[in-house]
Amino acid sequence: MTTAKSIKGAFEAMMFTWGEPLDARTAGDVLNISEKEAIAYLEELKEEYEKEGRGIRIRRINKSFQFVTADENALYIERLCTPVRKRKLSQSALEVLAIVAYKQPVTRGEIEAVRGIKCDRVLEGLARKELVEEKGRSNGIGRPILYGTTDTFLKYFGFSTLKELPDIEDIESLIEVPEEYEDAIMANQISLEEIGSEEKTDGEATAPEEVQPDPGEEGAEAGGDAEQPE
Amino acid sequence: MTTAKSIKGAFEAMMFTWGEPLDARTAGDVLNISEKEAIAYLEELKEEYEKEGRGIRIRRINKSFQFVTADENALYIERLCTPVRKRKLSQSALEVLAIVAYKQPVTRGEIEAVRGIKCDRVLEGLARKELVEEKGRSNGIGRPILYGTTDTFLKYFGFSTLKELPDIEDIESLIEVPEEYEDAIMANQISLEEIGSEEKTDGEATAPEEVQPDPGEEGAEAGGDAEQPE
Amino acid sequence: MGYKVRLDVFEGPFDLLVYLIESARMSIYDIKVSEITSQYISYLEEMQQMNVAVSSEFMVLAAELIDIKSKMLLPRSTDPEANPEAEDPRTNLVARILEYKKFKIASEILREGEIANFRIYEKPQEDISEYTESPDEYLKLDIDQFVNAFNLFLARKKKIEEIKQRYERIERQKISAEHRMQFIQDLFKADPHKKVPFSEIVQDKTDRYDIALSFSSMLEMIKQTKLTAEQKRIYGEIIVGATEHINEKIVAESEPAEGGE
Repeated sequence: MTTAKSIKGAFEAMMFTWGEPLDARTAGDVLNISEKEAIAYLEELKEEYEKEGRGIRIRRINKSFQFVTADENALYIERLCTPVRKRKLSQSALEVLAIVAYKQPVTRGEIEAVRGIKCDRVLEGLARKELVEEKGRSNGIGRPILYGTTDTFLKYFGFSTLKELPDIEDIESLIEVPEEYEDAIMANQISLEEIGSEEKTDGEATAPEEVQPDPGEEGAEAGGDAEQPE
Repeated sequence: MTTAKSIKGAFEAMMFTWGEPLDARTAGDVLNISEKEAIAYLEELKEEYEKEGRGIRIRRINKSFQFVTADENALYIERLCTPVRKRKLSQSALEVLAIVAYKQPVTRGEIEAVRGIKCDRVLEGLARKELVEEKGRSNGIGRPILYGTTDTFLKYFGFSTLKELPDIEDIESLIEVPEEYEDAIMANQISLEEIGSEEKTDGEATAPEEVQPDPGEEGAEAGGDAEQPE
Repeated sequence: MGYKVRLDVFEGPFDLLVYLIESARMSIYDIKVSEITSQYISYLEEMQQMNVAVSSEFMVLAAELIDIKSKMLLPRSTDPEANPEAEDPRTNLVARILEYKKFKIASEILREGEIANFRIYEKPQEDISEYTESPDEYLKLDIDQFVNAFNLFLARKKKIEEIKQRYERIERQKISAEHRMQFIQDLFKADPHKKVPFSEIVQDKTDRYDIALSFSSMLEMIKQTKLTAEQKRIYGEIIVGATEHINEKIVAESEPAEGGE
């Protein structure tokens, strides 16, 4: 057990058996190699599977690695075994999550200031789903809890690290265009509005708390009853 | 979805999520190909995994196929999955281990002479944990077993040889408790005036086990230490 | 405009406001406050008529809009003193709307990721019960612990040695106390009336054993009424004197000496 091939083979077997994301340090310990070395081997493996276009791939979440199916095979898997229906997060949950993701560590008060509405129950729900967690306490008055996102959050949205979140400054510049481009903004807003209103009338109008999946969207035929398996 | 690559990819993903042996006919149905074709593709896949020496392989059972881990990785999977329960050695086990470590090869009788207490069961436990082992027999009466430490013992401390243990000379000289050491303590602790202090003698007479009364002090009481709690 | 949308689909007052602004094809940077305020309020009223609970946050924003609307009616720029920070009464509102929109867009990006990720499947963990049922007993041992344990043992061993030595010394003392008493007796031979500080009785002041031996010998002689001793203050020097019995024969140890003093 010293060749790169046999180390990678051991990691494949371990990831396969483990099912859940396998921590590189834990995996490395088994083979008496450092976390850093383990990550290097696992990254190599990940690339191999991608390059060979295999039906299964390796997903990285921070320093953990997991075998998953390639997304192009979703249809066949669904045909084969009607997997557990996935339920989308509600719009309010997503908004709170977006604020937590970009502003973390952030207090509930700060989130509520952005949204103009209370969000204690939404935060509770996100914490229960392990998408957010307490990251400590602010030094402000009352020492409010600071929230941040979890590894489950990364996994849920398909990010390997928080660095993969789309740059929020781009979003900002997209909105804050100087006066002379106002017409362009307006045009942009019209299209946004159209998408938004369609979504609202079709999808969200009937879903009070948890949002019903939009028809026609992948994995959404599912409907909204089954709990998201996590 | 017509290339061999994509069909094989679909089969990989299906086998992966299915878990149980996947029937070639069922798999073929999903892709609208015959059982025979499905078997051919699955066999090809199976060979690929073997040829590439992957850590996971495909096992065929009649006309069903299943992902399994490669035999050579059994040990790593066992290491990964076996939960670790950390245990500590008891004080007596540590003592016996220390005596064995520094005085080896040593008989049980010699250990007991140093500790003034029986240690057959402690030795047994250490042997079971592979920290000490029999190193032969003494030439003494009854030819008692000689004990020594094992490689496992060294491994625990990350030593390559016994020489790396903290200096044995210091420790051995301490066992003898030289008189001058004792006198130095006494000189520090007593002053002429204290002798006359009744309080002092009273205090020491009831001193707990840890604080041993000094011999000189005791002598002052002229045999009064008969009831001294020990 | 027909708002055939229920209030509860809006994620909050900003969500509704943004919806109204965009529906009216208005620029966020130039909100027609009067128009949007009346739309916003009539929307809330409509909801109340339909017996939909309107949360207080929606009302707070309504009040803010009315406030801005009224400020808009005042001649601006002519009176910068009144509100020097935000010359345009809408400035703060616009900033908040933009901040909200930013995260609204971010949430849409997250939604895309969520949906894309629904296409990826995991597998459950293999059955590893055969391993989990027999946990490895890993010994937690480090060299410091080992050495500490050994030192503890050594300390105890030393204690035992001390006890042994003490008993040996008590034995020795029984012999030498006689000599020490003889020595004290000799001190008073020339002058039985002199006073001797205890420290003079001690021959080797650095030896604690000698100090203790002298002390016990003195006590013994007091007991045998050969000596008197007085101490003026606690911890003070003990002054020893002789009695008329000083020259009587030395007895190694008087019988009822068991309990010490």
